[in-house]
Amino acid sequence: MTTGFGAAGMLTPLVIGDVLGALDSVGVPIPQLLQMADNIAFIALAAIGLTIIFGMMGVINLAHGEFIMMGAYITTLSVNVASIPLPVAMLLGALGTAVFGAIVERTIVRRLYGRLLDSMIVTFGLGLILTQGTRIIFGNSLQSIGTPFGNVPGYTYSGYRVLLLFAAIAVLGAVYLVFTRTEFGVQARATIQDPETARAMGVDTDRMYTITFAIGSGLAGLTGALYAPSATIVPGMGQSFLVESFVTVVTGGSSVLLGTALAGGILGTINAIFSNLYGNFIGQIALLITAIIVIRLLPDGLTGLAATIREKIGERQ
Amino acid sequence: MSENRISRRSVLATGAAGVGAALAGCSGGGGGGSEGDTIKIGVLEDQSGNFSLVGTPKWRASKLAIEEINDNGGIMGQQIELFDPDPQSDNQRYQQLTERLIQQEEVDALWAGYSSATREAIRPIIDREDQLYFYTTQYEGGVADKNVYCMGPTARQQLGSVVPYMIENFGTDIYTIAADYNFGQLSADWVKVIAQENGASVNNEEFIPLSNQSFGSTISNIQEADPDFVMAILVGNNHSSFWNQRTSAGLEIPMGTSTVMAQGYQHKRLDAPALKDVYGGFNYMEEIPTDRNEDYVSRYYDRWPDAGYANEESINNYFSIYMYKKAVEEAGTTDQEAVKEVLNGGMEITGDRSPEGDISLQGPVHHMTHNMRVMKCDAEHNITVEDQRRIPEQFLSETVGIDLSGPDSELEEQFTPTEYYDAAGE
Amino acid sequence: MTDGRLPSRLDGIARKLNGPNTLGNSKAFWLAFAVGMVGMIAYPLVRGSYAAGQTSLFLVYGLLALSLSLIWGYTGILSFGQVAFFGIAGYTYAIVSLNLGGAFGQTVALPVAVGVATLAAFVLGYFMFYGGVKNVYVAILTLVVTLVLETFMAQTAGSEWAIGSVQLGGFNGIPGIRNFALGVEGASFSLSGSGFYWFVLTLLLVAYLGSRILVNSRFGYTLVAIREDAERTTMLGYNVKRVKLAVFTLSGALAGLSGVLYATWGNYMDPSVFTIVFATIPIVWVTLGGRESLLGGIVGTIIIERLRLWFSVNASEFAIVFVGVILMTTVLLVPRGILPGIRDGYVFFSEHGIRKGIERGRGTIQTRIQARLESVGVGGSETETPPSSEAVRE
Amino acid sequence: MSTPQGLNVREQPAVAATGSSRDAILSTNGLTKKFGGLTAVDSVDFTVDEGEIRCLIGPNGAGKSTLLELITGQLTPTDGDIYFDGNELTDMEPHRRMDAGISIKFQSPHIYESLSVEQNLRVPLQRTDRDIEAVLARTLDRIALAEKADEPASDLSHGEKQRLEIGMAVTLDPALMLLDEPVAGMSVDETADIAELIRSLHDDGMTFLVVEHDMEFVRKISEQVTVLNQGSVLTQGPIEAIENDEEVRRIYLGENA
Repeated sequence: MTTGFGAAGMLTPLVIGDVLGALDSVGVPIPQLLQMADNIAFIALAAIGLTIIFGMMGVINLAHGEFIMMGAYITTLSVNVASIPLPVAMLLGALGTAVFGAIVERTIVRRLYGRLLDSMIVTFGLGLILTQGTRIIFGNSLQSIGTPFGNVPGYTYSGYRVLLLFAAIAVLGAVYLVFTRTEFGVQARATIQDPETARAMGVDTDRMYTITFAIGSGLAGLTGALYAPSATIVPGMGQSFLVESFVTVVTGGSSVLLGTALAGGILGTINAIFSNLYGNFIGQIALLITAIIVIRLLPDGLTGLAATIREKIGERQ
Repeated sequence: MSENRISRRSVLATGAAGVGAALAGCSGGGGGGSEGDTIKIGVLEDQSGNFSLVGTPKWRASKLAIEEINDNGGIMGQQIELFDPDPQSDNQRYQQLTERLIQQEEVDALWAGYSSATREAIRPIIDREDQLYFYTTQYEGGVADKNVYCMGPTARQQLGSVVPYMIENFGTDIYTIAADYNFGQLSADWVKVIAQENGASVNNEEFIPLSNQSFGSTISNIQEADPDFVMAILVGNNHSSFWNQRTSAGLEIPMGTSTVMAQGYQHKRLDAPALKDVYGGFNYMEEIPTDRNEDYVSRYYDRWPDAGYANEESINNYFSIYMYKKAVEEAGTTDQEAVKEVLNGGMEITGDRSPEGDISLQGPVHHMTHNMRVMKCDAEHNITVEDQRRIPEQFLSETVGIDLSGPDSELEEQFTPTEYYDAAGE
Repeated sequence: MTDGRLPSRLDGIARKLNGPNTLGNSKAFWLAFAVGMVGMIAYPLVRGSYAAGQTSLFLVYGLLALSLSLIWGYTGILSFGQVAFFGIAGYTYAIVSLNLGGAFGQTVALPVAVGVATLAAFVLGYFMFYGGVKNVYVAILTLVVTLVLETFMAQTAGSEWAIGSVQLGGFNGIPGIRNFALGVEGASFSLSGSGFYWFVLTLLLVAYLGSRILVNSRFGYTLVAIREDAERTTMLGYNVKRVKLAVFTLSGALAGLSGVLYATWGNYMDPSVFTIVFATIPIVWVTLGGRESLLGGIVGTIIIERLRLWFSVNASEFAIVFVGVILMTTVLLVPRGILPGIRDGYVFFSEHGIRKGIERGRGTIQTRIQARLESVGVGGSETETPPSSEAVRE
Repeated sequence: MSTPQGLNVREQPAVAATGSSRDAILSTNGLTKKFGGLTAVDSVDFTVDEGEIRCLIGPNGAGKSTLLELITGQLTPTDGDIYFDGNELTDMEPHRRMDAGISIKFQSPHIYESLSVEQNLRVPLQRTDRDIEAVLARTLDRIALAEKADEPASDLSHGEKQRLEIGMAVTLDPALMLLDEPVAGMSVDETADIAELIRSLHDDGMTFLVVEHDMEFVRKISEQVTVLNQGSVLTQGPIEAIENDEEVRRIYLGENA
């Protein structure tokens, strides 16, 4: 499955290779840089779907990991069974999960707005059903699809993993545009801020919730789709995204986009640095400890810190 | 095709067992207990949860063996009654179910658990009840327990086959990456011990948390160190990501393993050439090209057409159930102490009962002498046997010097190499 | 429950046990409770030592659920960290008792282990509540702390990770913990099977009645006030942070006690007690049983654990699916939990009489179904509005 | 501004001149609060005299609620100090300020919905050493909820909830009572009830600081008014003077001067 992305896709690693070569010649530690990019992408992508659903709707979706798994499964099955080209299969993965998310919102989550903790339990139950249901239907694992692109020329680093950083940036950018520049985005935010008024102004608030939940789910599915070529496709695969995504949500704070981007950047960097220096275990502990410290020092998360910094700058002017 | 036949047969067998039980119940009156009308076997293998990928084949092979035995008249004319609840890869559940199978179902023999953690979780219960227990996973080694029979090869046996082969063929500079838990750490110790015995050295060692699934830094570290070969003792679903990542990163150093392919059949699940040039030290893979094995594999897939693989551990369940049958027949009773007595005297497992080839039980240490093979995976994910030797359990029998059939008959311990080798635990 | 015939001291105790903060205060409740207790006490005699041994695990879990009811149901602080204190106490008990050895060692280990868990809860609670961490962030912070413990304990396999003569054992945990014993050398008694069951049952009963007295006391009102409106309560002069810390610490101690009993039950302690699944399960027990009822959590625990065991024996691979379905349907259909549901039903029928009650119930169900049907239709329906994250975090 | 003298004995209401420090029970000194780039309260010097009912008015966003939250300690000031009854409050924790004699009724009803009316009142009372049953009976009577004492608070009407919350706040017998828009969303009758309640408490010697929009209501209860605009004190004085102040009319009442 290396041809699915076409010529442009094939060129990307080459371009990256050139850029890295230039950086290397001025003394930038390339392997560490690549590792950092990889970690940041992983954390941001793991969290984005969860952040939207939590930040916009106040629902903690404990089935988030299973939504990611669903995206990966749809993608992998599309490639393996229906021989659909990988990029299309990935889109299918995201769309399929979004549709599933919309159904879940309509039938289940809808009844639990304002009952944050109940929604956690119901989605936990849903997660159990999805994991085990997948196991019963598709068995203990799927044949994985190969990772496209090969390595970054000159470095032992998967070109595809590097590409994921660009995917993460693209996803964050798209989310930003959708929620700030489209009519849907404006209506959705109005609904979230003041549902009564929004309804009075003719916004179909029910629809807004459904679509927002579907977008969050779809992005979780997209994350699964993007990682499908480089991960092991098993029913429990979502679990490995869960910790990072939760940590990111609380570290990031209330602002969906800024929070995810900041938290992903900081946590990914810290994780990469400590992993490189002291091994993966310390890297993971450092990630969790950072999250604890951030929550302790900044109860409003990094978003709160950003506001404070703006305040400071404001004072100086 | 043959699935029908088998299932009809198994239905008949179950029916026969039921009728037999009912008749015996009439004539025997009360009775119960271990000298009942059927022989009760408990099999706790994970059909869901983290270990289901490797646990399900074990459950299937156990069921296959039991159905075959029942179809051929059972053990001493008694049918085997199977108790096989799903412990869901959950150690608390294992503890509950172990108690239940021992105390409520009063099983005559118990097979249970994939991970060492599970074994350690239920071992206190096993020892409290003096329950005959078979542990069939390949494992770190060193368990010397009067009630526990370890059917899988130990790390020393697995690594003892593959590490010397790798040193001979590729060189003496070794880089070990291992899962960061008991099994991985002890296996890494064994790599060091065996390397030293063969004039090589482990110059880099890296432990990977089980939750880790991103191997970027590991791969660049390996590339930087540029060893002659890597020993990759990776475990679990997350670690399976290593192979794709290694391939797409273009890391082409030969790798040895004792954990990949034979258990989680990564060479079947991952797209070729992810496992190219991986050499494993195993007692079994379903690709072993012997008539005996091919016959077994066809029986296995006839019974379980949806099965993904017949893994290394599953074969250990299969032969050990037959071994138990033989021991009961020799003892003439299912009385657990009498069966243990027979097993402690050692036993040869031959013919169809042991698809990996003839093997033998080392009675005094409750471990097996296995046919250890070095199996190579090529770029198309074809498996070939590169080397084959019978390797006995040596750590308990030679280094520590245990005799569970004699002076150490009350032992309930696990020994580790750190106490016996300077090279370990450095 | 003001029965004039009771001796005055008993009456005083009864008054302390009863109050608007607990669900069952009627004579009927206490009668049912007494009958239930007699049944529980007699259980090992009827079903034998093995069944008692299995059930005692549920009772041990019941203590854990009780600790969560106090902190979550009554004070409104959702903690995933109860299993952390549970695990810390279990590990501490293993380390201390195995190092000291003997019955005396075990006797000493019990208070030490509970003490360490209590201290851990105090430190974490101080860190959070005096640091302004609130609401859902408390939930996630406690979860993260629990996961840190899992990650840490899982990698302690090496021989360098030993405290005294006890290896921490990493992923494989610490085996060989003895059955519970109290006393000193030569004058001790060890508890297993039925004995252990009665011991745990007694502890659970004492903890339950103690918690009842607590929540019906002035302190209990303060807890409920904090749950309902922490800001209002602060502005009535209460030191909310301190009260939260006190309850969190107390519930940590209860969870710790549960952890010690757990370690002696399975003779084993491993990092799986710190996993996300085990951290979520107590929340499930308490939700299903009824979080605003102390007994609810305990009853929920016993029901769910029995079901889980039953399913894994009888439904093999479908077990987990069934558990998921039960969780979802209970939360959707009996949102307040089983015990409050029963209470509501009891009150409803005793107010309206059986026949009339059934008729009314049918009416309610019909209108609900109608509403459901409408809500499935396009638009027009009113749903509850989700609070924005601002509202969630106050 | 000088530091106020300690005045522990509450006297009969005395209509004091604005800015007089002798009778001030509460005063702020250069009090400032910024949110991000926005300055909500801008160096406010402001006093409430012992025994008065002072109303705080101003357009939306003038900083009235922020000022109250600074006084209760829900917010920490960016700059400036607050003095109450002779003590500096600025760094005191919120619950200690309540012990010191401040009490507040929030804008939207903050009551304990799942408790009964009586239990709601017991929550503040149980930590005082007052004669609980007597105070309880008197308060229930005063807020006209004696008949509903055993009903769950969630069943009360909006106006009743507002009265209940005032009742809860006054059981502590505060020296200074803060009310944040106590009649928002109330009917005419309910508004009259609240005005009556405030006046009767005032007759017992309680000092009030009331944030209010409803000028009708302000006229009913107040003697002294402070006008806040864009975070600063615009002007203050007796109600009649304020109502005739042209700048106030222009800014606050939206009339063209």
